[in-house]
Amino acid sequence: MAEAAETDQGPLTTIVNDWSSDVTTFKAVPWGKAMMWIFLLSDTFIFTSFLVSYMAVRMTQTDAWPEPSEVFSLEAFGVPVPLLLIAIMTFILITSSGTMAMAVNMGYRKRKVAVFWLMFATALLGASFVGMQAFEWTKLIGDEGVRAWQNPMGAAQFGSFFFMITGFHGLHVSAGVVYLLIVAFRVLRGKYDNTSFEIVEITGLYWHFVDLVWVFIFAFFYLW
Amino acid sequence: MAEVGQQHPIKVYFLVWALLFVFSIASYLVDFFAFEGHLRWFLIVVFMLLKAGFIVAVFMHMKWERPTLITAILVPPLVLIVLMYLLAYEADYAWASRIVYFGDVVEPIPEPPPSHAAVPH
Amino acid sequence: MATAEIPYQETVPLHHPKTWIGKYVFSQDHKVIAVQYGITAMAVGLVALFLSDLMRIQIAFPEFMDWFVEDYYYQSITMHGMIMVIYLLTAFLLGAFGNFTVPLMCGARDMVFPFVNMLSYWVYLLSVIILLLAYIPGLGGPTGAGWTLYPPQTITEGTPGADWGITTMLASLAVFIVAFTMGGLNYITTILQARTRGMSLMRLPLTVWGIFVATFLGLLAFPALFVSAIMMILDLKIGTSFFMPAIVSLGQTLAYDGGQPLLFQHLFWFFGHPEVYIVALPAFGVVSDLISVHARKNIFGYRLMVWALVFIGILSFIVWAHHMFVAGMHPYFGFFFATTTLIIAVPTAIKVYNWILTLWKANIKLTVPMLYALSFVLTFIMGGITGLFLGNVIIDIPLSDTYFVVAHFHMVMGVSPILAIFGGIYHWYPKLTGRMLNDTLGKWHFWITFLGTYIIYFPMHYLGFIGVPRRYYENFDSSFYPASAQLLNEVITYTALVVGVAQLLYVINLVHSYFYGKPAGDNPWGANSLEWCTPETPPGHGNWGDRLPTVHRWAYDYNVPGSEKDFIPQTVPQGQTS
Amino acid sequence: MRKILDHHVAILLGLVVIGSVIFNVWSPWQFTEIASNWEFIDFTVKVTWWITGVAFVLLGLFMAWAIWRYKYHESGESHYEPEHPVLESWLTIITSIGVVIMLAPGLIAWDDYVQVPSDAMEVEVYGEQWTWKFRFPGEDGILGATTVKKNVDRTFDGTTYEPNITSLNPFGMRDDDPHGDDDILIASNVLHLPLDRNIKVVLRSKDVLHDFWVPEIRAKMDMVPGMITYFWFRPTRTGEFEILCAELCGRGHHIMRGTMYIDTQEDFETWLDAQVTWAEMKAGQKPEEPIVAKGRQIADQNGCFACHSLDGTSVVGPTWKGLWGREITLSDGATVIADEEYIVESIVEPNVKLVEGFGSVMTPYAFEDDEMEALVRFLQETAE
Repeated sequence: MAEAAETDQGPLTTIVNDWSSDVTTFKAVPWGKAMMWIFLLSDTFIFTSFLVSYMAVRMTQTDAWPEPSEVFSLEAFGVPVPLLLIAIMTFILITSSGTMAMAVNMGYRKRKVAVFWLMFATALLGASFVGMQAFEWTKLIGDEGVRAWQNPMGAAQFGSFFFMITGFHGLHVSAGVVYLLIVAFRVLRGKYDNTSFEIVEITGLYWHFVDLVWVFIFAFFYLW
Repeated sequence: MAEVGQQHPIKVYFLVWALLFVFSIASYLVDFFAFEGHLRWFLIVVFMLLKAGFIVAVFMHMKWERPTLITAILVPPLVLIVLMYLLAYEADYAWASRIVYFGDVVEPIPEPPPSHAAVPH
Repeated sequence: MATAEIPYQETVPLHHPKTWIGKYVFSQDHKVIAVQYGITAMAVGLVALFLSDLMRIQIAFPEFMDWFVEDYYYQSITMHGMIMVIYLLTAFLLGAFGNFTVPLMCGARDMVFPFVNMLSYWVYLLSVIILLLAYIPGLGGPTGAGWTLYPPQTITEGTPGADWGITTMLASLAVFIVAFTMGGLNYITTILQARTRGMSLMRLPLTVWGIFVATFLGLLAFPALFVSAIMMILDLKIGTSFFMPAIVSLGQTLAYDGGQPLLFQHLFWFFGHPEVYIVALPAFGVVSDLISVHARKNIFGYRLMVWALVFIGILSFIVWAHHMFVAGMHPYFGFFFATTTLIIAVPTAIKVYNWILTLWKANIKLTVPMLYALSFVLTFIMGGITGLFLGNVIIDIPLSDTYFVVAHFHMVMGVSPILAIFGGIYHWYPKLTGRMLNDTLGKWHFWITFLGTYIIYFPMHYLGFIGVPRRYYENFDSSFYPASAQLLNEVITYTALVVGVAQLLYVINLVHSYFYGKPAGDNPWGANSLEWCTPETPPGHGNWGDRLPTVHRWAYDYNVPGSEKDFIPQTVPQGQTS
Repeated sequence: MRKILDHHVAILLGLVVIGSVIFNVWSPWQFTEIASNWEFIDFTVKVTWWITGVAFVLLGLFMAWAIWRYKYHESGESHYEPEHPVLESWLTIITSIGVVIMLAPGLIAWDDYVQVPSDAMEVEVYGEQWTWKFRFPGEDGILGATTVKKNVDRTFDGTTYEPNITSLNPFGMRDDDPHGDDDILIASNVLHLPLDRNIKVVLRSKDVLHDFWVPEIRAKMDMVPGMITYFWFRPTRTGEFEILCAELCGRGHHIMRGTMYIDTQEDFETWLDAQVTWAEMKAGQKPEEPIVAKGRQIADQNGCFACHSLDGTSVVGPTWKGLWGREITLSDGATVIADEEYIVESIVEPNVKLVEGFGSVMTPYAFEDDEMEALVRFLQETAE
């Protein structure tokens, strides 16, 4: 499989050649990265199963489904703004994805101090996302009386799915924060100086996936 | 953009970063201006897919991977579309049976709690 | 096809464990992990076997065991089913065979992430322990909801173990899925990224192909079970209503409202049908290899065999609701799912044809592993054709939830994979231990098991024709059963007891031969695939010494015209014959 | 003899195949005699049976023959031929044709199965752990709507509701649906249906999954709580048939049986006329003293009626009808008068003095004094 001939091939030829070659199928993909991709594929099925269940139950429901933009509105300067907190959370997560992408880029250039600070910033943004989520939960439970098993505004499943899906996503974010911090400090200590910085990219894949899931939750839960 | 990206990745990152903000604001505006019905759903899905696509393609470097990896990761989730479609189809059926046989009525969207009554809609 | 790509494994040093515990307990060696998986799976399997014999006694001789009340019966069917499907078959075929064969057959030193692989086993052990916790007295026993765990009955008071029993079951499943994911990611990555020189996917033995496709199915199907387990635990413990509509359970109106029980069934079978193939595909692979090696002939139509595996794997995700034809789902789904299900029959039939055509003009050595493989083909044909009954929506209507279904799935995913497992153990035991298993014991065990299970399950289909419903604690007081059906039932029970006890022969054989078996040598069967080319037997840590082997041909060069021996191992260059 | 021993594997495998065929031919265990219009199901089974049966015999015997013919010889050589595309294509095509032949009648029959004829008479089958009830739509031909809960009220502090399925309203009829008034309620597990009429069976469950199944009818369908399912059939012969539950529904699954009689039209109408409508049932319910009503409510809320009936039938526990003041025989042979003392004792320590013929399955209940008094009063009223 000569790399030079690459550009002349159509994608289909590349696919066929790669699958029929020896040693590796995903050329130039380290083990860890391949494994993370496959794991994310599996995780995609988990989140999709959650979201599809949410769809099925909501569509079967005859009780009223609350209007999310009203439930999740927040007062700013005395005016209630719909989905204000969610908007901020979304922007935070996107920003963290940006810093993470930069960290991966710096990793390729082996600038480990930059990598450390960018990953650290990503982790901080992630932690603040979880914090805001906690705030949102508190508000929903305390001010609106929504519980996982009841909802004064209508169908109980509104709360059930909200807490379950955002909770599961929040767990992913929290785990990601821990993961980021561990890798960041290892990078700083020079653990990967003599090998490659692929671990940064792998961590990045996970983090972007968490962001990706939020894109879908945002669309289906808060806007639909 | 793809060619530029491979030579100046950092610039592409900033560009995508900005685009993600734009799409988020756009989907937020869909809600703010209270589009309803199919137009609303269409816009939400379009912006969602655009955001997801950019994250996967650029931030997750899918754009620069070989087609082998791209197809291996992106093709299997297609079966989930079958699951989604069929469950949606069936949900309507079960919903109808609740309306017809249990006399359930479609409840109006409830009043929001008093503190949020003045949401523009 | 040999390329200049150097296998990454050859460039990284391997750290050998220093202590006994590091070597045999918390071992990261795929072969030790395989044995750990195998022993644990067989141990729980024996528990499930014991439960099945209790159930058989109850069905045929209701007066015999007064203490065996309804609750025990329903708990036994549940535990028997779940243990056999998940904790024995899935764990054994992927955990034990997968771990043992994948690195050896791909020419890898070990799994790509040995530490994660080790964790996989210990987490699996944890899931088994959690599962068995339900038997602690005072917790109300395990759940009696049937292995399909359909809500609402799973978590309502009318079902035994509706509190702790179901909790431990769901928790155990969730933990098992974590364990499987850790192992499965390893198998897939090893197969895709850590093969040796010259080992293209199309030169892999079918065993690895079966395990590869099955693992992939597992990674994509178990999420649905994971999600439904979480949702059901929430329904039970904090009172959400995902699967629970408003119901009146034993006179009490429960607080649940608006949930959809069918959603659980869809999620469960979205996992459950691929699960059938997670069990079947590795068995297909193992049997293909056994038949080819012992018939001294290349497997017929290798490429079609591979594509059939892949095609079955893909299709298995869009046939799930054929388990739900009478579940009350949307009526039109019947058309779609009957069609997709019967389409799956085509690649499956092709596999059967190819096994049989491999025998044609072969030179068949009737060794004990070959006997298991041949009987697998026969039981699988039986299970497959009864599947055509149940997959065809309208025939499923009278037959579903009868003993026909019980007979069908025991034939196709109980007996068949178990026979493949027995054959596989017999085949690889010499490589694993350096000693042969005892042939006499093996033959006795084989004939009792094969003929016994056939006598159990073949007539059982006819009970289904009469209309005997499954999962009935007491059966034979209905007016439309002929009295002779009870006699048939008793015959089945006697046979089941004999077969149950006969499994001890295999255990004895495994233990006895470990110490006193005939020394095997490196390649007792004259097989081609890479695991028989290791420099030592049993293979040491790292499998291959300093340099990984180089592969020059596929694994099925038996009786190639012009060669002096009747087999040419994969490491022999093209043009040479030995 | 030598040869037989040499080839015992081939012979035994062949015998398994032939034995299966012989078993099938001689087996007295076949489908029960059909009693509905679904002969087409039996026909489809036959088609599948023949195609798969021939395939099984051919494949099995070919395998046995190959094992005999190509048994290992030291000097033997197998034929090296990795692929045979022509043969493989033919096998694929033949299999596909077989599959189509089996599938086509199946789909046609299914199309018939899911489309209920417009003249079908509706009957509701109502499943509960572990017995059956039935409901006919009455004169207006429409089944009244039902509900499990009424007056559902959601507030910040929680959701409250009143049970709608109680001993006074065992079918959970909705108050606000006038279609329900003329519905004919059959509160026992005996169903009568007329011969030669298309019948749409509407399936409803109040607790868990059940499955209404009469083997001679062939048709079955699960009943799913929270929604309605259905199937239809036309009875083609009169007689008595057993109703089974075909979906695991808890520890009493195997006792969930019933009886279905297929009658001539006149017999059926005679029987139906003797049954009560919902309006009649409501009218027959006398207003109760507050304390008795309270006792009934307590019994309802604690699920007593799941095991103790009010109409004289024995379910899991003894019926309460005529219980009060009667002399009853205990499981140890002693007798006792069912007075207040015995009743209270049996509620608090239910398994000490068991009535003869019943198992020790009841869990102890503790009530406040006034609740216990109300319950006892209710039992006393019920007996009369």
